[in-house]
Amino acid sequence: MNDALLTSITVSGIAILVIFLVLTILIFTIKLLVHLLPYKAPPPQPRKAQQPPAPQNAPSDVDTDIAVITSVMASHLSRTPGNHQVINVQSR
Amino acid sequence: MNDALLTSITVSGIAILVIFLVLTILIFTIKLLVHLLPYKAPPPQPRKAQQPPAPQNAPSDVDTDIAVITSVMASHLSRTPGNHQVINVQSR
Amino acid sequence: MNDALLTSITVSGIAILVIFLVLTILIFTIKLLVHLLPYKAPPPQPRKAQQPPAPQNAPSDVDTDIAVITSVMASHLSRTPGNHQVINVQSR
Amino acid sequence: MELTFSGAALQILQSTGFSAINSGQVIMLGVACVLLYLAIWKKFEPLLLLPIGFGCLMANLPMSMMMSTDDGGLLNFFYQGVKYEILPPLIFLGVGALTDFGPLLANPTTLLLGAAAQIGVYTTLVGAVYLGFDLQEASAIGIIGGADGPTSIFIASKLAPHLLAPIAVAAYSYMSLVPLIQPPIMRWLTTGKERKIKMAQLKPISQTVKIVFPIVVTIICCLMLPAVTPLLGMLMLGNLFRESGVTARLHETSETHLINIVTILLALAVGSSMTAESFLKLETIKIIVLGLLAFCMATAGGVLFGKLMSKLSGGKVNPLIGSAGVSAVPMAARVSQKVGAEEDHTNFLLMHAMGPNVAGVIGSAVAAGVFLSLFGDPTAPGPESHAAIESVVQSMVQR
Amino acid sequence: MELTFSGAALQILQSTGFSAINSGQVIMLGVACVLLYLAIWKKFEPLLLLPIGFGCLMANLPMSMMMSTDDGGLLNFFYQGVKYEILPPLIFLGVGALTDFGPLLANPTTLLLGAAAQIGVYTTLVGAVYLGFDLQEASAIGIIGGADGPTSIFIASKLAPHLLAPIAVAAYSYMSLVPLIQPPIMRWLTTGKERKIKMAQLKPISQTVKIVFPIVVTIICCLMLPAVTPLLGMLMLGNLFRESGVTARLHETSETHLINIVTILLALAVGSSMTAESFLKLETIKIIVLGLLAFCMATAGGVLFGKLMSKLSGGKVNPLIGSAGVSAVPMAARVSQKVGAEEDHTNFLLMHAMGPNVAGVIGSAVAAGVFLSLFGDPTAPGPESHAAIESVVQSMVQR
Amino acid sequence: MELTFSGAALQILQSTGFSAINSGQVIMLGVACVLLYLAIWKKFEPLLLLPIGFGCLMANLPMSMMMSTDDGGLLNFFYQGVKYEILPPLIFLGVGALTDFGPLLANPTTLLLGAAAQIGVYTTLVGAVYLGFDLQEASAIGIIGGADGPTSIFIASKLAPHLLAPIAVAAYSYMSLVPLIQPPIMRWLTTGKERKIKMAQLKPISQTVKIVFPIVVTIICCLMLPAVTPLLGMLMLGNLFRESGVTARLHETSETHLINIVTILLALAVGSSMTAESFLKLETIKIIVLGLLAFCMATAGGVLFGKLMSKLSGGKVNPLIGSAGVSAVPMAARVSQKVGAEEDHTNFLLMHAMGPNVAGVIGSAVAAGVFLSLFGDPTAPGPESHAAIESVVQSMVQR
Ligand code: NA
Ligand code: NA
Ligand code: NA
Repeated sequence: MNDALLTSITVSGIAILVIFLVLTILIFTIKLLVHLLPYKAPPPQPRKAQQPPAPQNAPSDVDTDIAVITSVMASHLSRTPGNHQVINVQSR
Repeated sequence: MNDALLTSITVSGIAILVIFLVLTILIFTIKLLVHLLPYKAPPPQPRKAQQPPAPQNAPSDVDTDIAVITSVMASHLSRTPGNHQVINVQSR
Repeated sequence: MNDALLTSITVSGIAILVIFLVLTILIFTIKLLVHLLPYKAPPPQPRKAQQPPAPQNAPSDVDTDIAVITSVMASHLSRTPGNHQVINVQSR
Repeated sequence: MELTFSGAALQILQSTGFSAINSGQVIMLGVACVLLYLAIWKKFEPLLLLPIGFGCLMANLPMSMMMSTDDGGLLNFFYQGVKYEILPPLIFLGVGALTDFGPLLANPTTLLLGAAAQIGVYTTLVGAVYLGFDLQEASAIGIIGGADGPTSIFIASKLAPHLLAPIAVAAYSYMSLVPLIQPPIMRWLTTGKERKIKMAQLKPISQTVKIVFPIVVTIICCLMLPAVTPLLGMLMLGNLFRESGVTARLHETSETHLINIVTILLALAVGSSMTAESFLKLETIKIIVLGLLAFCMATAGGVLFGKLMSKLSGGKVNPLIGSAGVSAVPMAARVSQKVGAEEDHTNFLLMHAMGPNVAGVIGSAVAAGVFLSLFGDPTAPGPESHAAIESVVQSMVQR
Repeated sequence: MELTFSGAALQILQSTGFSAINSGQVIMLGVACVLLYLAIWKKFEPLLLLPIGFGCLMANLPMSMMMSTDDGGLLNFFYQGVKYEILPPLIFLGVGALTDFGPLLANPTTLLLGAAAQIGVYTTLVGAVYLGFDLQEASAIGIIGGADGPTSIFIASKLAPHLLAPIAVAAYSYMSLVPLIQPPIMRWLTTGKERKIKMAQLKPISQTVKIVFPIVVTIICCLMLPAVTPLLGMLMLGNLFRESGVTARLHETSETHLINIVTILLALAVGSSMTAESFLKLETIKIIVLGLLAFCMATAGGVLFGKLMSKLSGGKVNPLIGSAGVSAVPMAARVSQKVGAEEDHTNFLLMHAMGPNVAGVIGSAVAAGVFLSLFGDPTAPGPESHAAIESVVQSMVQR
Repeated sequence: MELTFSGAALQILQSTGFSAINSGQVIMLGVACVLLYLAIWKKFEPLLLLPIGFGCLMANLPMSMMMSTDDGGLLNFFYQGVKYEILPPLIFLGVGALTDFGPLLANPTTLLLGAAAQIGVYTTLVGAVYLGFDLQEASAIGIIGGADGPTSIFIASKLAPHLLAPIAVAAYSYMSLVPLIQPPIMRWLTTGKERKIKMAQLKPISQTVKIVFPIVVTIICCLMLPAVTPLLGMLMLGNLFRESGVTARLHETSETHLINIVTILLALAVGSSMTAESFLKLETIKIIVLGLLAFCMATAGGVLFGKLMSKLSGGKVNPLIGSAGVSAVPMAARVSQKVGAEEDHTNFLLMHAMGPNVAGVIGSAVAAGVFLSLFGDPTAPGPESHAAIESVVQSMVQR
């Protein structure tokens, strides 16, 4: 067996060790991450269906949306915003 | 107060003047444009709903559309264009 | 008539000959291609409507699709794939 | 302090464009506004003429560093893509992805109409030489008659870069004017009987032929005219993306966002080359006149060859489809349809005219290839072959 | 063999980044993670700060060749687009395509609010000079108060490239903080009565005016301040794509995939310039402080000028729309709406605030143009005009 | 005149490609047609092999100036993006945006299968050295076993640019052959009982972990192997665009039009390097044989390591998922599913195989990083660290 071949085998050995080392470190990092940040099931979906009737949830965002829509409509209809009112907006 | 500071104040003063000058020129240009090219309300939409029945409007475009569709259909059905007729095309 | 003009006429003559030569070669190539690879009408569409009931057609693809869907659903529902079964998948 | 303040303000005023603007730039700003007007309100090829016009506007604002010759300026960077002929082939990739060669394949003899319409290129070449342009310039001007923007830009940037701006503007403007320029010529050269000819239904073409076609065209045409490979090869690659059915992602990108991005860069670059020095000269007017001649002669050449084909085929070919050979896809084909329908509204020439129409694209690419073979940069298509041609041309010139 | 094997492994270990990392890089990795945290979980301008943070992360991994100064490195290539000022104008093309100048056209006097908000730029300029920066650096820092990322990057890369990283980060961070920074200042400077003012309905604008506007703005502003053409011209071209109605393809590409691609390249390039040497120094802290000052003063300037306009117009203008003059579209306008609605929830200021909001974009571009006229590269806006300005500035300095 | 006319025509004929074409080019045109055939009718990675084949076609039309080595030619410009390693990282940005690392995070030990499949890289490395390639060339050939096109192109352009064309073609061809190459090996190395093993349901992963993962991978892997940052960093940035949920625009562009545009440029550039001189030599055949060896050994390595994991876990791991460790996403995972379903059609391995499948992408990037650390350009990863490695390697060689 010549030198080049021996070198290539040495290089391969080192490289395999490095790869397994790096990926093993990754494995333990992932396990740590999953342990520290466990999956939490989202609150059951059906409950969400009951939310829209309660208009007090997240008032700021809905308020902004209403403002945007009212302004745009007023601008579009060439009327004063006070002349019409957008009551409620449901998010998608 | 040192020289650099004085210079910076001078520069600021000049710059503010230039900005207000440029934007004031823009304001009067816009006012002129709006005056020269006033907004004209588009003809009320309902009238458009009555148009499709009257096929004589914009005959050239519709004719071309019909020609396109007839040719493509003839090509697709492997028949002569004369064998079938596209009567009318409504634009979107 | 000066030399440049004569040259330009000569060039034009050559160029027209070359263009007609090249495009004539293309014409015969196309005719050959169309002759060698004639158009075959696809099997009539209605027959396809009868295919879906026969589930033994192309089993490998449908099987893979079912596998994909089952796995993803199992993963989504956090259940074992064995707990539910996807019977059949119709391609679009 | 008061004094310096007002003095500085005066200096600022002197550093504005107002102090540096010259009459040439004022006129070019007017030209830019005319181009924008034509693009926006007359819908003259707006995808090209709007950014060309805006590029011209920016380039002619003094000290804006937006001329194609301003080293380090923004539009100078985009202009490199024209100078090194990168952008036109990418446009052609998108054009290929948008083009259906089916009607051409169903009636391949219409390729001859795409060849005949190049007659406009050559009458213009002779005319341009007559008006004092040299052979390279005359070739670049002649190619306006090919009615292909990217081809015109490609050839002009190679053979006559100093005429790029007027050639590009003339090419795109006349392409928009096809519906005005062509009909009178078509009516004048044909009889009512000819215009009434109904053509036989096109035969369907197998998908395999549609896939093999772009590969075969590339091999044949680029073997015969190697210099046209960047244009024709990319056109055919785009068409292969379309027809192969296995590269939907690449097809979609080529015909939408890639061609759009390249169009913005190309058009701004062309606009940035519209400086007073390059545009406001007698040559521009000559080019505009020659461009009109080119379009008229191309239309006539196509129609007359159509009449010949009509005769030879025993009246199976409507000569009106010949005018579509100028390319200007799909406008020229629509003009054929329209003029035919004026005579007989049950005559549907559109599909038949699409054959010569796309043939015109190939035809002007081939014409461009011939010019590049004859007059192209000596280093480009191999030095020894060029030297051979040069000796021939010189021998012709010295005769 | 055993020995060599372990020796080689040791060598590999020494060639890792662990052996080469220094404390500055460790701190910068922390800064990168803070930026990523702010972008992802606090939603601070995530389209920019996420790739900036990730670029910073990669640049500070030792020997990764990802610094903006690593010749031949990947991010060094992207950085050329910042260095040669190609990417910010392309971002502005997309911004123009996304912007509706309608509310500004309906109430053009709000342009003055966009001018008044630039007061933040100049107080910061003076403050920066006071803290020891030279005039060019101080200008680049001041422009943070313009609340326009691409403008800040454009000016910084031209006048103070060594401060690009902290200026870009400060500009985008404070833009995200507009909803926190502005309301207290707005409430402090206005009375409840002023905040309750309802403004008259905006008049509709003809489409022709919307089309002519970008052309006219380009001509007027770029004639007066030529150096700002790459930014302002491209902004207006994008808007012309939008309003002309004939270039839907180019409009769509400009406002989606083109601006997205350019954003990725630009943000990575900016991130790659965040090296320990360029970022971990006293200047960065000064810039962060000055940036906050700039935003506060800009808000105050807008609101105070709004109060003046309110007085002069006899109470027809709500001064709260003045704060929207900082740009930061559309966040600043939403803040005006929100603070107004706190006082009277039937008061809809949003549309009215959009006028000064887009005016702020033009305002800071004009401010940038003034700086470039005064301090720009001498070769850029014409040597003789620059020399004139230089002599004025020097005479002012030497006084 | 007659004479000159025919003489000129003769000269034109001599200037065509027909006169200049050599046998090598004719053979390469045949190779191009084979690639196009495989891409279009056999659906071998058509998104890459179709434009590679067409690029090869154009490059081998004589005098077309479309070779990667033709200065100023169109494809030479695109080739700069390969030469300077700009395009492969941008492809990886898109790949990251398209990749879901969820299954890997749910079962992180499958990363070891992605490591084990790299055994194919190293057996091929040794085999290539045995066949006479030097270490750098052998590394580039070995990485074919990583089954990652962009990684292969990146490494080849860095370590053995003269072998780029055959390596790229072999990599993409064998990736397409995964469904043919892998199943017999998988069946041969496993028992029926092993193939029937059903694996436990994957646990769900919190979105926060999915967001933190790309950041952590970048820091850890690029600290340990800095030279791989352009590839791995961009892969992870693309994934962060996807998972962060705040950069939907950038995510969409990365995974659609940006990756498509880059694919067109990259594939044409690779095709343009397929000249007769670079492709028609004994090395190409060796590379094709070695590439097949690489794929077979990678599959075997993955399956055998899967058997080991199956033993150690007490039969909880189906060894068939090991073969997916070669990457070739998602084909290799589908092969695992299919071979498993042959034995028991109620066994759903697909999701479980996606873990090692995406692990294979990381694995071959890491393998590439090791090669770059050992053999990369001395100026790239810092001269002193490289010198250290070089001395080690030389000491090993001289032993
Ligand atoms: Na043509
Ligand atoms: Na602003
Ligand atoms: Na792999």
